[in-house]
Amino acid sequence: MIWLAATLLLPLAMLFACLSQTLRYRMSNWLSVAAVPGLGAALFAPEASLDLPPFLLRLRLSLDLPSAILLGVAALLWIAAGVYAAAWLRDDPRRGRIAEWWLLTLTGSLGVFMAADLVSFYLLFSMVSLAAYGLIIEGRAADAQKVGLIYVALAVFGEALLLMAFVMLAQSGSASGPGDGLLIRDAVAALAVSPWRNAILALIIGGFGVKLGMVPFHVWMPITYRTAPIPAAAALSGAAVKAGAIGLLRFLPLGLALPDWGNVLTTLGFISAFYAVLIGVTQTNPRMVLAFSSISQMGVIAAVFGMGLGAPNADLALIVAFYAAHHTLVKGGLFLGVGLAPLSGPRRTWLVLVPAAIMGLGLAGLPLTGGALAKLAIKPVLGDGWAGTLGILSSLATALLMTHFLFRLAALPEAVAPNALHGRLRWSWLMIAAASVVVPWALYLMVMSGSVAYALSPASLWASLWPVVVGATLAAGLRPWGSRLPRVPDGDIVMLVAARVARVAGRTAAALEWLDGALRQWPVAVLSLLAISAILAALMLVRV
Amino acid sequence: MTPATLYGLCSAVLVGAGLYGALVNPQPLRKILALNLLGSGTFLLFGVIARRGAAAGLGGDPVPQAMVITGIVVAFSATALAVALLLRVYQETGRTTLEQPAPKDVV
Amino acid sequence: MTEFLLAASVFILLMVAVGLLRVLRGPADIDRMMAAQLLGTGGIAALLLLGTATALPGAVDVALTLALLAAFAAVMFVHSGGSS
Amino acid sequence: MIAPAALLVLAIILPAAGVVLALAAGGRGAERVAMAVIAGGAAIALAIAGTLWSTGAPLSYIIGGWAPPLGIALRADGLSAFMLLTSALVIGAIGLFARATYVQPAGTPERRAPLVFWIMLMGVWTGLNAVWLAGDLFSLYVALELLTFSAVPLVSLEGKPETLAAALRYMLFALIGSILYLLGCALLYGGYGTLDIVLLSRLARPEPVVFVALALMTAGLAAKTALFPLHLWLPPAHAGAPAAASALLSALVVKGSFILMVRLWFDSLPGIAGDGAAQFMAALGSAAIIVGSVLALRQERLKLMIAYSTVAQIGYLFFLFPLAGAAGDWERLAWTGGIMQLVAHAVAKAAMFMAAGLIGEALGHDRIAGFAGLGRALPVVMFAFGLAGMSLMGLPPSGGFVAKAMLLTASIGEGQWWWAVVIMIGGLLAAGYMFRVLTPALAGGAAPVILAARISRPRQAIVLGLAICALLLGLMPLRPSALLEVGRTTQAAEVR
Amino acid sequence: MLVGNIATVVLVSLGAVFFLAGTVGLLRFPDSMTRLHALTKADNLGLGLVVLGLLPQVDSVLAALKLVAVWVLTQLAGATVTQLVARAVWRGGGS
Amino acid sequence: MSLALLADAALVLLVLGLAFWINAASRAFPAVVGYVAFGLLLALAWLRLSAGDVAMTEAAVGSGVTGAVLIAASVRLRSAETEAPPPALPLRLLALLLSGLVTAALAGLVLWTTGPAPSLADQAVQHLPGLGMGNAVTGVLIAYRALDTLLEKVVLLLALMGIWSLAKDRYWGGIPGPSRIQPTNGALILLARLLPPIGIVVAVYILWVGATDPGGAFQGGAILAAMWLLVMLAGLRDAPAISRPWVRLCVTVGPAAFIAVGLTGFALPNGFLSYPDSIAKPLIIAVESVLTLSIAVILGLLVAGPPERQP
Repeated sequence: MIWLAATLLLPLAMLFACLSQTLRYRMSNWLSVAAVPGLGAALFAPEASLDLPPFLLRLRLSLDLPSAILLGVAALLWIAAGVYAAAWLRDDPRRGRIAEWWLLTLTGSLGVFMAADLVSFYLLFSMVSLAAYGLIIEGRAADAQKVGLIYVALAVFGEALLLMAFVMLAQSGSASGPGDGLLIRDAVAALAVSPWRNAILALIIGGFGVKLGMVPFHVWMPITYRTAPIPAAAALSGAAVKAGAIGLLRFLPLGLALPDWGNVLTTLGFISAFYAVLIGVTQTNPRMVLAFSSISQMGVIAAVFGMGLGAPNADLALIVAFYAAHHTLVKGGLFLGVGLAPLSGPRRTWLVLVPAAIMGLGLAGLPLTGGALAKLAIKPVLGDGWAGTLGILSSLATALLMTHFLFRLAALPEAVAPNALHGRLRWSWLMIAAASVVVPWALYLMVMSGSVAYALSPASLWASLWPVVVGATLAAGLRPWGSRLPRVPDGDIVMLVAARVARVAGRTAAALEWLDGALRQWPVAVLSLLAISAILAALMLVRV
Repeated sequence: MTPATLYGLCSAVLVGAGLYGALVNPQPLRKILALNLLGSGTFLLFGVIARRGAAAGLGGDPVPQAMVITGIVVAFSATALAVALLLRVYQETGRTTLEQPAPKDVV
Repeated sequence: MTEFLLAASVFILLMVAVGLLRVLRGPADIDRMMAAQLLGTGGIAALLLLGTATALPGAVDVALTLALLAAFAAVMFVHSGGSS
Repeated sequence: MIAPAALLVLAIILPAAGVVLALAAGGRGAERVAMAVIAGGAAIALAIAGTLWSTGAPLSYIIGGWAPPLGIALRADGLSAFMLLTSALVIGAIGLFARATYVQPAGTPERRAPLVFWIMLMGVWTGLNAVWLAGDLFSLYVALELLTFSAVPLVSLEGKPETLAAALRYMLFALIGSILYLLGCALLYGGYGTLDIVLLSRLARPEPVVFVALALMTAGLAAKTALFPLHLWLPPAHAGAPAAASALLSALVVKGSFILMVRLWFDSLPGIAGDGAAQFMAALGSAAIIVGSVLALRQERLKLMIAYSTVAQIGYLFFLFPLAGAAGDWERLAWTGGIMQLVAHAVAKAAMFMAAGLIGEALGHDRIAGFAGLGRALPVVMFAFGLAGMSLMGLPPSGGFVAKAMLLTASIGEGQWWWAVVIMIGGLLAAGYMFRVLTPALAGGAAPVILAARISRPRQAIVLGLAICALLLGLMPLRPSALLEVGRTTQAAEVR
Repeated sequence: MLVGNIATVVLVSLGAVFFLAGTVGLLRFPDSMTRLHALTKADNLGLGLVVLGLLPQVDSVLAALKLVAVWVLTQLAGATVTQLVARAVWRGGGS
Repeated sequence: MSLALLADAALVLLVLGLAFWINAASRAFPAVVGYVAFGLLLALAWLRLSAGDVAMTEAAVGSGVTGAVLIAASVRLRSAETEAPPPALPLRLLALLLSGLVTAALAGLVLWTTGPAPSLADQAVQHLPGLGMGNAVTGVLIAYRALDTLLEKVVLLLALMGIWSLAKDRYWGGIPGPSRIQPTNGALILLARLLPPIGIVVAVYILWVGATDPGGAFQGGAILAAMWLLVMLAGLRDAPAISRPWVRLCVTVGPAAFIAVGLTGFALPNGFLSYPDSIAKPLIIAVESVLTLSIAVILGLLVAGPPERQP
């Protein structure tokens, strides 16, 4: 219990300390500490729950096994990224403010795994979504402002969908409104009989889909990960994005068999998974490649959810959490690697590329890595039908994309940094790289009660290996043509559509501005006044 | 047709005339005048109602009459303030128009 | 008697109404001012007649008030430079 | 020991006496009087709210012992208590904030702006408290005029030509509004021989005279509230006034006429208007939200943006009519939600306008395009601005979130989902215009911002404090407020 | 009483005639100066005769005094206004 | 149709004709002159509606003082006329339609309700003896609805402050009105010497008679204000600088006294703004006298306008 409280309170206390100018500028050194209680909670209190005192806003926190796994790995990543950030930001004049945004994002990011009631979930979810905005615009990119606006527009849009969904959920779940402390569990249970079930499901999938970067709501992801400072991008891509996963986990009625909705979600997921690879291979910036990989992986997670929604599976939550946990560590780690590669000089191959290859190809299911275990875990859920086939193809596609990433990583130009930095950067990088293998294995054995024999059986090994080999070979084979691939505008082709939408919106806005100007003419306003009273009187009269 | 009804109709027309004037007259001073017409019409309606409430040996209900007196005072204060504002606007800008620049056409 | 006074007041009111044409026609503002002056006097006369005819309470006091303020508008007009 | 009900009189008379005394004292005396009135007024508001909270019963006071219908009664229900507290908080903050601007140095001849400001501040407060408490529609008319007469000089306080014109336009339009309201009063008196709110609620029947009266009064009050499309006067007036005055006008003055409308629809003539009219009002509110927000999004000057945001935020209030007017399980939630929106907007908007004032002072302009890097130059002010913006966007935890969540819930619950859609779109657009300001301020510009003037810490603290209040309102539980229901259920029950 | 009534009828009728005359003058006379002349006659005599005519109808001295006061005050105002207007017309601004 | 009704009809037609003229006149000045005449006729109408108090207020304020303000303004604004064109014809037609609709609704209601209206006259009269009053309207204003009257005084003060606030900073504390070398005008000076003494007597009389007959503080105050303005217009006395202590005192003493008397009511059983039975009438007359003074000064200064000269 104390761990749960500390997970939220420690970062908030540190944020409070930032009120002091001196402490604020030193805070970047201590960011790693902020996530420690989160790790502790996952390790020592994986089943705990806590109702914060019902003083006004009543927060109810609780953990179960899947959320504890997600919380633990997220905390681990935040710790590693914190260590990395301490070095990375050492001379950055903005480190004070980055630290503030960091702590706020971290609180939301870890808290969202623990939130048990609707209101606190929404609160913490908004916290992680919107505080991330601060991290994004603090990046040094020239277009940080534009990126920040696009991010916030989509984030707020997603939240709007969610708020609507939550309000409707709350009404299904209780007779007196959202009140305080209405448990998500109870609200979702009532979904079975809710008259608005379809609307709620659509809103939930849409809302969390934005967070997960599901096509076409993914536009924000590549550009923000390109813009944010490296350690922040690592934490965002690894940990913060999982707020969407925990959202689907908590809010999808996985116990009800809803094959239609399941198919929809699975299809959407695979569309994201493949579309992102398609676009990803055209990218040259390794950060962008990683971002598209994230979109792809989140698509896979969505697809898994879809399958679970169609055919109830008691272990689904755990399986998804496991898969997502691996992705958290790998994706976060790879971003750290992108930052380290240009600084590691002649040792780049062994220090960065090899671990990155293990991690990256692990995402595709490279045998013996955590990724192989993750793929193994979702296999029964995807089944042997079309979803299973698409699952294997997605592994292949991932291998292709990650090989492309390794090439781009290797090609990054050298940069110089003071030696003192290297130790901590390297240490956190290697720590997370090791964790990406060790943690899944540990979870596989201890939590998932998987067997080593099955995991290492030749059939399993072959099943995981061939897509990786084929994908990697394809990528190597395609490399000479890489320069001839079409250039995709910054981020994605969807941006083109967005530009058109923006034009239409601009024209609408101009029309509204004209309308406002016309209505604000004196005679028109007085006429409106008279018309309003006439209409009101008429409406009252006709009723009788 | 009682006198009260007659003045009641008068007040109705005055209200309409005041509203019309306040609407179409471009000059603020004329708007102020029209508002005074509108106010007079409203007050007259109070008077008609008071007249119809004549009782207790009084020619009219004193409560609405008292309200009208309060109303006239307020209306005068409003006129004085509005006129002072208008004169100041004129002094500052040399113009008395209240219209904001008309909206540009949509391009 | 009452009828006579009423009739007289109606007559004077009508005269006033006709005199108002001068307010309408002008041509100069000073003519309008004068017409208003006549209207004031006529109004006071009509008021006194009506008040006496129908025993309206306070009619004479109202007339007194009007008489006191009769010159006020015109003085304001001249003072503001309306005649120049 | 003063009887609790006598506090109602004092709540109105104290600021009124303040106006008189400040004018008599002149010069430095005005500010001193205002400070004393602020302290006393806050204490009175707290005492009234505390009494209502502890007894759970409304208060009433009959002036001079002349009971309605002949006389006038003052009444305080939960709504009055909420509004008294809100106005005390906001006016207190504005008063403290304005002390730096409207100073009268010792031993110098009396200056215009300080004297006018302090007197008008108390004038506004007199009018507001009278609106919150008066139980008679004609007294409420006088109270409305008090508001108008003190608001207009505040708009033109700086004497710039465009603000003078804005003040004149405001004045004339508001006058039409009050006369239409008065016309309605005449009709109601003619119909029922009383203008007392409670007595009217017992007498009034759905008949043409009431319909015409209610329609005229509602339209008139809507003009004073600047409900779209009657908002012609608001943007120039609120954007042109000095910061402290804008805060006062946007946060409170427009709410006075709105609450009067609420009194009419819910207390005085309950159930008369019917659903069609209520839907119509909410439809106008929706148009206000959309058009106001889009216009806010397109403004180039910060204060105009905030002013248009007021046009939009006022729109939400009108959802009260269909949502809290319908009988059912959700009307109590809608009631609390609607009033919370009013309170949250008042607090947040006051903070925003004051923040905008400080930004304007510091930069010497308020063009949004020139805000790059402002977050570093004025961190506290921008932070306060952002916090207040959270409330406008309806993000948790903020008063705006609580209000919108309750309105949303009620609209879904009552099956009027279309209002929910508008609320959501409004939130998105609000986020749009807020982040349009925040983004360059937080991100942009490597070059340090050169400030034209230094902003004192206490003033920043006041703005921040108010913004934090807007945030703390978000800690309110998402259920009907017990205090707000004081004195309401009985009346509602009586009508049903 | 009867005498009083007859006096009233005669005097008020005469007053009315002067008002008629004043109005006709105001309308028909060609320029401001002559119109002014007509106006003052009507003013002075018309109201004066009406007041005189009403005197028999009132029952208290105070009321009678007030009636006379009304006339006196109107005369005073009328005279002044005539003066002012005439001067203005004389200066050439009027017509 | 009886003769009385004929008189009413003539009056109504005149009033309406003037109202249309006020709207239709091509320039502001004729419209304003029309408005002055309109106010005078309205006073007559009020008398016909048995509302002597209102008639007197209308005569003094609606027609007299308001007319003076408007005339002065229309003269000063002469050169700014014909600046903006009237709205387009369709807009005017729509305006005609909608304002006609309001008129029709009101007229319909007037015709529809013909019986005696609910009235508070009985109650108002019943309590008058306790106040020592004979005029029910004064009773309503000063006792039954005294809060409105009190707040209305604050409105007046705020209006005055509002007008003063329009001064330029450098003229703050200065003298209202534009400076003008006034050609000495014998007739005007004579009037300004003769009329005020009479006016003051009349004003006091009207204040006094207000207890039993039409009249009262406001009407008396308006007459006083007019007399004061006359003196100022004739150039006998300049307007006072608004920073003068006596100006501030005169302006505030009435409302202050009203509030003070109201507050002493807390000591009485009926509370705020109640009057002790035994001395109700003297107390009310005393309050009204002070109020009359304040009203006179406020009205005079409202007409005089913002300070435009240094003291």
